[in-house]
Amino acid sequence: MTQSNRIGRAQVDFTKTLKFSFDGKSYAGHPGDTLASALLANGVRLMGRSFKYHRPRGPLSAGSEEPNALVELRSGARQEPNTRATTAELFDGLFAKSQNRLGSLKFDLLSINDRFANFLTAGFYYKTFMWPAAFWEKLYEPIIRKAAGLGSLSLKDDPDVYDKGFLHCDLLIIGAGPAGLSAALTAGRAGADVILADEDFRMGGRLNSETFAIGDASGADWAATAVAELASLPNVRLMKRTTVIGAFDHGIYGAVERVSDHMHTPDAGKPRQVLWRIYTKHTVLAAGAIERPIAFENNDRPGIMLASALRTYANRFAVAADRRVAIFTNNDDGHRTAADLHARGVKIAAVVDVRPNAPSSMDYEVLHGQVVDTKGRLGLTFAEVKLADGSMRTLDCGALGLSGGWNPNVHLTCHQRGRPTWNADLAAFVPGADLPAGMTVAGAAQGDLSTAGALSGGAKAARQALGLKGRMATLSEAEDAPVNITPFWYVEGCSRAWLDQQNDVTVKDVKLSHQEGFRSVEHLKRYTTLGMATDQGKTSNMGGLAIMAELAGKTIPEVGTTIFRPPYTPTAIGVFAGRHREQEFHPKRLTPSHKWAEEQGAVFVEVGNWLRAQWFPLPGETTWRASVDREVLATRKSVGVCDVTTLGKVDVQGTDAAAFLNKIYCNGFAKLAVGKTRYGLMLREDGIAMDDGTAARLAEDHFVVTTTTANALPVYRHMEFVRQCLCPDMDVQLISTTEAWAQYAVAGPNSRKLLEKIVDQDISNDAFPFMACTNITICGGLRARLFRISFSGELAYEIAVPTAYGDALMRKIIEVGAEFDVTPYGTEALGVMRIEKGHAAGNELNGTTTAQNLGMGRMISKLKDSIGKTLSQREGLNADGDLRQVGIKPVDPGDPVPAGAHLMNADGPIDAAHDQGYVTSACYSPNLGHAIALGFLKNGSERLGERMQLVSPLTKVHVDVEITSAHFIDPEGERLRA
Amino acid sequence: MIIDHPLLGPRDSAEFTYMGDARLIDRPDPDAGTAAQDFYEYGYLRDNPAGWHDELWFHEAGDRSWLVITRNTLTHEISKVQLARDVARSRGRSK
Amino acid sequence: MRYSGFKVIKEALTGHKGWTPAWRDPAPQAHYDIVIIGGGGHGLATAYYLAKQYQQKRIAVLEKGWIGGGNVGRNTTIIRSNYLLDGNEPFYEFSLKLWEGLEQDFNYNAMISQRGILNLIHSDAQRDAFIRRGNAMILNGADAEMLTTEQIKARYPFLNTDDARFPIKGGLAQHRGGTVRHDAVAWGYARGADGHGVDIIQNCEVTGFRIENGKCLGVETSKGFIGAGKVGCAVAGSSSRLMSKADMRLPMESHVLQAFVSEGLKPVLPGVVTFGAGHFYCSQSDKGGLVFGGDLDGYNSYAQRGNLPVVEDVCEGGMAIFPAFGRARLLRMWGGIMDMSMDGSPIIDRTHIDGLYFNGGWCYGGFKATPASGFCFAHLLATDAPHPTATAYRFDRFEKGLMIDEKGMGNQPNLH
Amino acid sequence: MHDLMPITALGGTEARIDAFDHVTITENDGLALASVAARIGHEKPCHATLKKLLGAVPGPGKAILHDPEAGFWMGPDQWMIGAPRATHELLADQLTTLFGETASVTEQSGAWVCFDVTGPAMQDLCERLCAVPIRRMVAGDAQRTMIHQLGCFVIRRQDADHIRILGPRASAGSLHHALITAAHSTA
Repeated sequence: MTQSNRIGRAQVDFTKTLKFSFDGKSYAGHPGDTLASALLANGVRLMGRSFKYHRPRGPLSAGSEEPNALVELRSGARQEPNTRATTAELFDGLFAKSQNRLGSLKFDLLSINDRFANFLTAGFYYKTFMWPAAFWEKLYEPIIRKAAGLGSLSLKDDPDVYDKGFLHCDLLIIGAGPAGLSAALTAGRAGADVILADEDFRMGGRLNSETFAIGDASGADWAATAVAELASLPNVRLMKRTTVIGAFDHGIYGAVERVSDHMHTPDAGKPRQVLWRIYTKHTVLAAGAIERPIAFENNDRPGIMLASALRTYANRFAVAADRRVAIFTNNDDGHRTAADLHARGVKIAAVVDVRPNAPSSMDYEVLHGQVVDTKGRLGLTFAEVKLADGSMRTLDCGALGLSGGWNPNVHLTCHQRGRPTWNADLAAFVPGADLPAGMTVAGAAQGDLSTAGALSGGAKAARQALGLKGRMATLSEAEDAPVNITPFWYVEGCSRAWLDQQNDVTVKDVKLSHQEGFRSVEHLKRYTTLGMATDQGKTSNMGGLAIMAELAGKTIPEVGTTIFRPPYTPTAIGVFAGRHREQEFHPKRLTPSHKWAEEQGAVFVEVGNWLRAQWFPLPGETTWRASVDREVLATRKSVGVCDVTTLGKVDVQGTDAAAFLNKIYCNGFAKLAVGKTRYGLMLREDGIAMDDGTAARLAEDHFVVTTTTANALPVYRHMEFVRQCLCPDMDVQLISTTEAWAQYAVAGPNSRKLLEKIVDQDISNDAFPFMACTNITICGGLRARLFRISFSGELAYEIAVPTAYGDALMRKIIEVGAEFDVTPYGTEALGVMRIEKGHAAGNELNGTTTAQNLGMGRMISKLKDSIGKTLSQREGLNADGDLRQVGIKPVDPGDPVPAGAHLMNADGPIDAAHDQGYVTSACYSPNLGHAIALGFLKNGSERLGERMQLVSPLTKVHVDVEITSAHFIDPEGERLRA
Repeated sequence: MIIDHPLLGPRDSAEFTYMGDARLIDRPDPDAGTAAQDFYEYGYLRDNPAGWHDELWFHEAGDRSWLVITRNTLTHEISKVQLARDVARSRGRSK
Repeated sequence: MRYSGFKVIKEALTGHKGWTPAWRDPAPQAHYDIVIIGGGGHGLATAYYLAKQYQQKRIAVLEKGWIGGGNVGRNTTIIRSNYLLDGNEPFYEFSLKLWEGLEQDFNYNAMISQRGILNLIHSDAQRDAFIRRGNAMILNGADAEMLTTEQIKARYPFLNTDDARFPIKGGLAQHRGGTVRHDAVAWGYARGADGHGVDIIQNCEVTGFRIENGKCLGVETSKGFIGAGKVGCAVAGSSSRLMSKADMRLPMESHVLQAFVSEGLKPVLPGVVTFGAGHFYCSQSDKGGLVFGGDLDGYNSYAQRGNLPVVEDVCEGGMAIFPAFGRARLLRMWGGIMDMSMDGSPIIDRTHIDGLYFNGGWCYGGFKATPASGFCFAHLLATDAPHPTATAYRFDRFEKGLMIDEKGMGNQPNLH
Repeated sequence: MHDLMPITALGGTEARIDAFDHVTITENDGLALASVAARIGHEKPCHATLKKLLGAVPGPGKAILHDPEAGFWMGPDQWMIGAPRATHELLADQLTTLFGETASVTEQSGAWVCFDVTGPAMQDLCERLCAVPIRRMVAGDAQRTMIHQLGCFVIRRQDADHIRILGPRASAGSLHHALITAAHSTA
């Protein structure tokens, strides 16, 4: 098909031709076209189907407020549903499909819904589909879901990348129309840091769509010149294709720059879109205004659009929506459209004006009356006009322009719950008083609808925002037509007259909503779905409000308006995520021995953001259990080594360091000798166990505190809270050293022998007994720290060196440990050994357990105050029969004792009411040859030896178990002290 | 939101971690006869005003200062930002 | 008027002239036996069950704005009973059972859709915790099933199981969980309550309580004094503001929780999916929008709007498990005021003031609780004794150390 | 002398360099670091020693680019001191001696990965990484902020085209990845 509807020249580049396809048919367009303008140029008016009735639909607008012309853009993994043809920039090879249809766009089988419109009125579904109950999920809902929705996702992973960025400026200007450009020139020339953002791919706003001049240049040329000057200013950042989506607190704005959407595919390494977080002191909102339609019977046919859109297609894109055009208006602006189209040789069937005092014209017929109905199955063919004298006229036209007046784009002024106010002269809502801090509004967005008004308003706003003094530069002469409008919302007696064209909300639905008592604006919106379509009611809300006001006998401001919420236009979920998706969702933390562990073929596990070696499989080991059992046995038999760097470490120094630890730990630290380490239990102020670890006293005024891996951050935060907020005068300084030191546990009967080959000093049992700690050197001079602490229950040490040397130390340990068959072990073996030893860990310290539950009640020192002490004494936390940590083993050694299973009395009923406790941690003990577990049991300490049922209905486990001490191995702790 | 850090100037609130009512600075005397009741109220009861609220924020991704911020919970407007350590001292906290 | 398929057809053929208002718009009377403050889901449900279940008379619901305008109209519509603790699970299971018969009960289609909820598991420790939870659910008579990664992949083939930062190691499913058309819940209860004679009074703000020697005699409102035998407060995020008028300080903070909906899309998500390693959960509405959310913004707020960092955080979680959602567009974001309690669990109890009763502290679990909350509050108001499934929701549990802390986060509301 | 060979934060035996037309990203493995925190009641002498060491006391958000020791402000009464590792392997010990009882000194050499970002597009790259107002920062400004969810220090070394980024060492790989992808997307 040729571009039969091209008329004259405009801002498209006819020297280049772009091929594209829509619903399998190929067409030609030009750079500067949108998909909609190019389709109209090719005589295509039908572009979509409505949501509910599947009525044929063409573009209503030429911008981002478009409710109708939504398509699936691109194909394969890049398929993008609900894309507005009116903003989709044309590129060579563009591929688009129509959506929300069953069959072809021309013969959509679901248009049958339109026949049943009487049944599918507002809220009909609340009143039926209830019988029989089961049928909702089984029958009704699946049908509804399938019919509902608009476009479809490819369900393939989005192949494009998204970026984020951060910008700072003195003045953010939103919208590059006459007001925005004028503001930018004023601020830019004054040397302020300015960002000018516009959602369009060509700056200039309405100036690109109008024919009138500014000074002696055309509006479009004036805009181009202004943009060129701004581009030359180093302090001005021009951001086209950038939509400011939200006004957030304290001058933070979200903006999405469409970097690559106008290309077939993004360049290598380049993002599709960037989410900018803009920090600004002041903002000028110059977002313009949106024309509104008029409601009358069958006002939704392809070819019926906003008059200003007709003008945009003609003046900017050199496209006539059709060769025969009629206009229906209640204000002078509609006549401007007729004049512009006439000038481009389009036949004006007539301008229908509701006003008795409508201006007349030499060039076309002006009728005083109303359009009352239209014809044309897939596109407008005739418009029925009722004249003021009651006679009827039929207009032969393929396009009908509606001009119901203009709504200022107050959207962003409402993002912080500001309420717009009513302006009777414009018959529209304008920005209210409660704007986001730092925001001024200018131009049409403020209700200043003339070009001259926009130019001066923009300049004034910029001067006001920046506090510029001196007299204002003189502005070029521009159109300054007064607004002359008679409010007119809908044609009397119409019923199937569309307000929300996408959601198929008609005047009839609003009336029904009122009839059924849904009379507040929010009820109206929610009951009829008016304004809840992808255009967020930009072209539909006002009509609904006006009708509701009339029905309720109120004024429109009395009825009020709904709140506009971010984003300004629908925004890809991908761009909000930026790079943080899939593997990059969170950063990774690698331990100092990671590289070495990889070489050993270790299997890694996520712990928080850390990757830790879970076990080290050897050739021939077919199951993880085989590896873990070997690691455990080898460690307990000779010696094993494990990277424990991930444990949080906090350096605590100062003359009050000991007093400080006394405050944060429930047990005492004041008397801990230098060179000694002590286990510490930290409570939250509510008396619940928060974390545990060790504190090593390296000097009178210097401790090293360790935390669990998971709690490193919250514990550090808590320590700073106590230091700064509770004990501000304590001489204590804190700093995290978690990553400064590579720390390895060396455990097993031969651990001392192994370390003696590395450390440069005597670590015999006498010289360096259990719980000793010291600064040492190793391998002939490298500074290191040695702690004699044990998680495994064996003779064990933890040795730390500066992180950079961690890799070398691990290799050294393996090298010198060869003669003892030193075995690297991972977190699984670590877990097995601590369960065998009965040490509590994350599964036990689950945020609800007390020191009492853990059997550590006596640790809470009575001699001093500590965080959590007082509230830990509440009766509910000290009741008889409370949970106590116990050991659990199966009666039949072959049985499992799964974590998460619940304990029930032997022969007792199995239900929640008789729940006795639960298993927190479980494993297979290669030393004992059967499964073992730790758990919490009511009155547990009194029930050792008792037989119970262990049930996990979820995983179909039901076994007999025996309650034992939590210390399965070496309960006296002889090995530790060996 | 933007928090005007008394030492560092305007910073994005995303760098901070929130804890809540600044009364958490006023930890009761554990030796008072009413300690049990005092700590219950301290730990659990809040004014939770709709309006101006003194609250604790921790500059987690910044200088690790705890701040007392006076913020309006209806509008999010911030009228005052102080170092919590100074506030604590001014309220008589010491060691 | 009773709604039925027949009625719909009849009206369709006769121009819908016969539809009457879903509820009356009465002027307040001078005195009621029971006044419920708060025309949200919980308040309206309370009135409905007071009238229908407990045959109470002369009941009014006072709403400062338009009914259903609070959290019942701004949540992510999920229902479930997958709780861990004894204090909670029986209550939420009771609620789920009430949901299952609700539409027939109040003759309104709230589109209750039990399409299932799935909690993804990413670590062994998480699996242990979910097994304990699943067992607690089953032991309390609820349904729960452990799904393997393969079973999950079969249902959600586009779920990122290959290149995930936090690999999916299975999931805990509750097939009876699902979603509900949230506004319809408020409207259904309102219409049902109205049908049983309850006065629903909108645009009537309570400005104070009239309390004389320890007894509450009624409420001062923007429409004058309204006397009451008993006053029940169910105002969610506004609880602290309201109860301060009775000189009460609550174990509660009000926080903003944002929620999000995408443009309409053809069906992709059959059920509700929650991402255990990030802050993201998602379902798809019957209209086709992806409805999703995540964490609180984290600071006290009554503003009913949030900020950008949480929006990004939530979408990052979404893209971590559903990279296919990247090209779906976020259509609208909004915020609700959550009455975050000190242990993450609610309060349904008498106050120390005679005749004044309280229902609140729902955190962001309020919607799913609506029927049981209304039922149990009605039970308390009618009988002065707690309903058997709500005995743990007492004011004094914090003083006594009997917290119901599902998350184990302690007395820090924004972490629950 | 010991025979333990250190590796770089990115796990190499030598520092990594990624050169693009518009920026160069260099892993700086040559830094010894230690934090210094003034003891309560000893602020004055501590400041005096800092002044002696650096020529001035870095105020909030500031760094002193002094040679061989440089330093920047970390928090109230707390600073990070850096020096070439070749000459200052035992920086923390040296500082402990220097400050005596007036300050708490903690070795930090192993805790950080350091990247030098240089080149004409340094500012564009920085804008994709973090919220610091890079175009308003001058040489000697030092801000702690979030990059790729990681708490990092961003130090402007030169007005023209050089920032130094200190990030948590365990996440060196993730941080490096973020820098490289930002470099590609600003190319």
